[in-house]
Amino acid sequence: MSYVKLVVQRYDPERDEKPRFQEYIVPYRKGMTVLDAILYARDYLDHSIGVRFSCRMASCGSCGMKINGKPALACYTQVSELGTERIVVQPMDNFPVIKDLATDFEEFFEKHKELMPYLVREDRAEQENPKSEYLMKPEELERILQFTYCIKCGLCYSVCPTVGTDKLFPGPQAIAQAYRYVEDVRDEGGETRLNILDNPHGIWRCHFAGSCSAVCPKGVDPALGIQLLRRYVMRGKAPRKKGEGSKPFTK
Amino acid sequence: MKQVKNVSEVFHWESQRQKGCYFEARSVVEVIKSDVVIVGSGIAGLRAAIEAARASNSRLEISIVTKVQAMRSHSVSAEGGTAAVLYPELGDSFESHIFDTVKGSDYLADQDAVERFVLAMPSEIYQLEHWGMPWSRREDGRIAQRWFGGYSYPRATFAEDKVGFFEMQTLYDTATKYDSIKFYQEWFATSIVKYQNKFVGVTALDIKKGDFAFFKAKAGIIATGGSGRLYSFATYGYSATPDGMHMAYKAGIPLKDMEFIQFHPSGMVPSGILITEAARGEGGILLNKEGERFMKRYAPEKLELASRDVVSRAIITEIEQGRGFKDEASGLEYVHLDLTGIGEKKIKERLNGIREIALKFRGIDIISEPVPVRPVCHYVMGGIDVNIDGATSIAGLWAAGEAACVSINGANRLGANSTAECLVWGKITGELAARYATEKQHEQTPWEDVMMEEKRIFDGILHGSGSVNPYEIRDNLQREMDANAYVFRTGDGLLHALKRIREMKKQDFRHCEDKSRRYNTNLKDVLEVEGMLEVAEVVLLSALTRTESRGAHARRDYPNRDDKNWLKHTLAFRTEEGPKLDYKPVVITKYQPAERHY
Amino acid sequence: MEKGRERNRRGIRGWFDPTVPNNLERWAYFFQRLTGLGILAYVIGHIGDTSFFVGGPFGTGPNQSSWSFDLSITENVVGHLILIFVVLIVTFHGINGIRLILAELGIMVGKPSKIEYPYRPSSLRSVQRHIIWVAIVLAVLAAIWAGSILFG
Amino acid sequence: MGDKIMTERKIMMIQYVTGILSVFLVSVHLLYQGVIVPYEKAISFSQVLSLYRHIFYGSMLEILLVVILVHGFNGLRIILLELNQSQDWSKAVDIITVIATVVTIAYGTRTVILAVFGGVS
Ligand SMILES: Cc1cc2nc3c(=O)[nH]c(=O)nc-3n(C[C@H](O)[C@H](O)[C@H](O)COP(=O)(O)OP(=O)(O)OC[C@H]3O[C@@H](n4cnc5c(N)ncnc54)[C@H](O)[C@@H]3O)c2cc1C
Ligand code: HEM
Ligand code: SF4
Ligand code: F3S
Ligand code: FES
Repeated sequence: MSYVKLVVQRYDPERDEKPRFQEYIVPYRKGMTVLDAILYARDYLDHSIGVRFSCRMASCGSCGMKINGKPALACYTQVSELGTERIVVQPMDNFPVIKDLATDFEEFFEKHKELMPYLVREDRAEQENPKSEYLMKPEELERILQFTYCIKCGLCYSVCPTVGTDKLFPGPQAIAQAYRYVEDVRDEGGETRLNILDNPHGIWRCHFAGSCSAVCPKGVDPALGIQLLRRYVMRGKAPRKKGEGSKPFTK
Repeated sequence: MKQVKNVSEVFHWESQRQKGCYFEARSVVEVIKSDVVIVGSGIAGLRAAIEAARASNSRLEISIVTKVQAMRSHSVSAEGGTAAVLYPELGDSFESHIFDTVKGSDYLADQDAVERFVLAMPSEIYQLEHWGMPWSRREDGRIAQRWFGGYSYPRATFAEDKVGFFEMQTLYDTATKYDSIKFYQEWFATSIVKYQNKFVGVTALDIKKGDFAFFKAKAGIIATGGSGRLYSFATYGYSATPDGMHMAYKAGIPLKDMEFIQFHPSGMVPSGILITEAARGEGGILLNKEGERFMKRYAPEKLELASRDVVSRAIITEIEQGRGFKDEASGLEYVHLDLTGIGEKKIKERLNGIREIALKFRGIDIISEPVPVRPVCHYVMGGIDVNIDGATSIAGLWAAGEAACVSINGANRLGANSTAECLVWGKITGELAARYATEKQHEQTPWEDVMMEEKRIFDGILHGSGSVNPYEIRDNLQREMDANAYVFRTGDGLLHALKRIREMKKQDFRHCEDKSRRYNTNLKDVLEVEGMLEVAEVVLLSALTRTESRGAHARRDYPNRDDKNWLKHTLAFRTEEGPKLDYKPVVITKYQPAERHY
Repeated sequence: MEKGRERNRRGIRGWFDPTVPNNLERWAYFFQRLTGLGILAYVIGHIGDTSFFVGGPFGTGPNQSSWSFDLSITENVVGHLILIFVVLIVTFHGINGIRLILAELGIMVGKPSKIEYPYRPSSLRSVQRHIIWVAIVLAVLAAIWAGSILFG
Repeated sequence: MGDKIMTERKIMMIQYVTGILSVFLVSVHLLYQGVIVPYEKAISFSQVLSLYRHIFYGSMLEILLVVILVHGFNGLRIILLELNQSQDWSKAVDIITVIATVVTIAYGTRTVILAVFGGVS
């Protein structure tokens, strides 16, 4: 393979009636990622391609898109692994398109925020002026660790069938993060989060389609987090009450 | 869109004409008013925002202007650790951390700043922990630490090998707790606006919609990170361009010590993606083509864990003497970083992230195969000149993080000290800016400056014309830097590069092919390239002028350190003709310069 | 930015998405919906149909001729095929439903662990996925059995 | 929605419980329609009548009716709720599904009652 045919879905909602596809011929080199290919086209063939990227190493979550129809990170997809000469890139579904491949995350971030993604504690004085760490055993850390890998790339959000129709559903990313905090032995805000989630457009609208976990590039397994969290919601009881979070280390 | 804007004042040309101002009567500039404006949402920017919100009891409005979505900042890439003295009872001490840092800096660090930094760090680690940071733990539930290069105690606090990522996550998530913090994501700041040397605000471009706005504020903090994308072989994300430094430079603040650029020993070939120093901290070794553990010839005591400048020079020396490997596709030469001795269990436990990276990007499983590495641009020690409080020479304006140069890093930073610095000075500047904003009133706005900036961007660039591809300029610039301002430098090479950069500056690249307003990254990139050229000029001139070798700045033609003439910080001021250099003394308290051995 | 194409939501068409790799659960999700609605439609029809046992909407008690009339409409090849189909989807929906109930209460979906690259989500590897196959196989068997009874 | 009578949690509990009950009831019902009783006989007037009038089977049919309809219409409600999120729609969906459930149950129950207590003709 000496070149790839990169087909980019172009769409500027302000100017275009509807999306169209544009093809670019990009020279191939070994180890080239789809992001590399797009950037080559952007730098040398057409400066107007709208695309979001930053870290190029799958840790910032910027570059989620549909590559040959499959949702993936562009910087994390090798051209060689696709096995096709023609690569079609499109923006993720379920996100409004800003331009071309760049999508709007407002709603996604808002939902993340609504589920209180931070430690909630009674001991405010200690929390804001720490003298030591809250104790946490390695095995307790392990219970939440995989969920902390989430890079907020939105790929899960783009494939979830419920998100596709229900705009109030928080989506896999936000709920999985809620689980990460509810399950954290240092956290005491579980009950509040459970109450937020227990509504007609809340956690129950996940039907365990599992697509979120299937596309997550970081192994977060949001579907797992959601189901485990649902157990607490069903019981109406968080694993810890106010004041029951793990205690700071003392000599 | 849900974004709530505090548009308390929409500036219109007619209202200004009544006030007797003069300018072209065609623009409408939105004014977004708040108390503190923070440019940059990396570790430093977010830490500053949270501190400002806390210090003011949420009474101040804080805007974060950031050119990427907040949590996509370059800081997410930091892997290895954050240094702090947590276990004095086990043998660590503040003294030791201070000394290691000063020694690592090749005695160019300001020692009062280092001391302040070291003392402040432990509570920063605990603070992050209390906000939810998933630090890796010891069996007894306390925070774990590991070895890092240049230290005499394992004091790199870590969370697997995704330290920066987790720190960003914790800070971002915690920042959502404060309603007084408003994020302006994908807004590209273009200039600092001042009035009689007092800070008035920053101008910025909304990349998403193409609008231009003036962020008026009483206090400002520049936390725009490093400028590693001056090089193409870099560990940095593509967003790490020196915009913030350039803004400050244009506003009359000098850039300090810009010749000192850190080359990390282990950038994976060919992408430049970082293999963290923790890989060596956990027991990884460097081998040349002959299978020799060559570090024993360069740093007999610390071996692979000598400071980064030392290890990088060793690798390049090996390569130059023909004991390196060659990557056919990219033409890059390298040595092997061999992690196979660490063992599968420990790798999976502590180096999971880089295992993933090596597997995915290079098809190498570090459990059983060595990784090809070579020195890679990784950090800029220099930056916006600030004092020990992070204050710039403009009243009401601070700078923090990699963009600033308080100078705890001197001529060479130790690993794990940078995320730490971002935290400490994020907090300090956040608090000071909040206090300042509480006491002061808004300054008068020099509208001409704002309008000129608007004109420069829209008339000059968006609607401008030109024949040279700005991306080509960027690539050429990076090529010059890669070739001539790398691990070893020579006067000739630096001079050549400087000339080339000055030629490029004159070239006709300031234009956009993409004339649309929405998500016009073309426009943003041209603005970035402009800044890169000017900052690269500073780097090259500072390096050319410093006729000694110190820390990361290794001159072939001046191989020795020269404390008599060069134990001082470089300052570069902007003039019409290019940078004008000046110098200022290093603060030395306890530790007299001595020769370094590792 | 909330209107029309710009919004880019997948809508009902997104229920069915065969493109997501390694995602049998997505198929199960789609068919659970479809079969649920199908059964509901059948049940409503069935309630109408059985009311002829008591003479239809205006009947007053068990009525032999009304019932015969009803059977004369439902007892034919098409009616039997419908019945077989209903057995098929009820069996699938029921067994898959049990799987969902358990999974949605956190049972059989695996548990969080220290994950390793390449990532293979535990929820998509655990027992629950096998039950989808069980549901499919049993549904087919049940349908065959029903067929043998109705046509045999 | 401050005027919620039921939390979604309870509604889903009902959905699950009715689901599980349906498995048993539907199985028994199907078994009696062709396995325990041969199909031809099962649909005969006399057999149907005797089953309706069998105290356990008759009440089972009534329970099955309620259980399935509550489950089925709640399932429909779930699907409809996901299609549109305006307050009006939600309210309308809630009301309509409840009414539909009640009406269908009432109609089915009428069949059961008439079959058990009505005069045979
Ligand atoms: C691969 C890698 C690994 C590292 N590992 C470690 C480590 O293990 N330990 C350690 O201590 N350090 C490490 N470092 C260094 C450390 O990560 C950085 O120095 C630090 O993260 C810098 O943070 P910051 O907050 O200053 O800026 P950044 O995180 O770089 O953030 C810059 C911010 O400024 C914004 N910005 C820039 N320009 C503009 C503009 N014009 N307008 C608006 N916003 C703008 C960006 O959007 C971004 O939000 C590592 C660095 C790299 C490259
Ligand atoms: C046989 C035993 C049954 C079991 C174990 C069962 C179980 C379930 C479960 C667990 C769900 C929820 C799925 C989810 O949360 O996504 C569900 C949904 C549904 N069920 Fe059943 N069910 C059964 C029978 C029926 C019957 C007889 C009907 C028809 C009247 C029916 C109609 C529905 C409908 C319409 C849905 C909604 C589908 C959706 O939300 O995707 N079910 N069922
Ligand atoms: S859960 Fe996975 S797919 Fe979803 S946003 Fe996080 S990293 Fe991306
Ligand atoms: S794809 Fe959606 S339906 Fe649930 S399991 Fe994942 S959130
Ligand atoms: S560019 Fe950061 S995830 Fe792809």
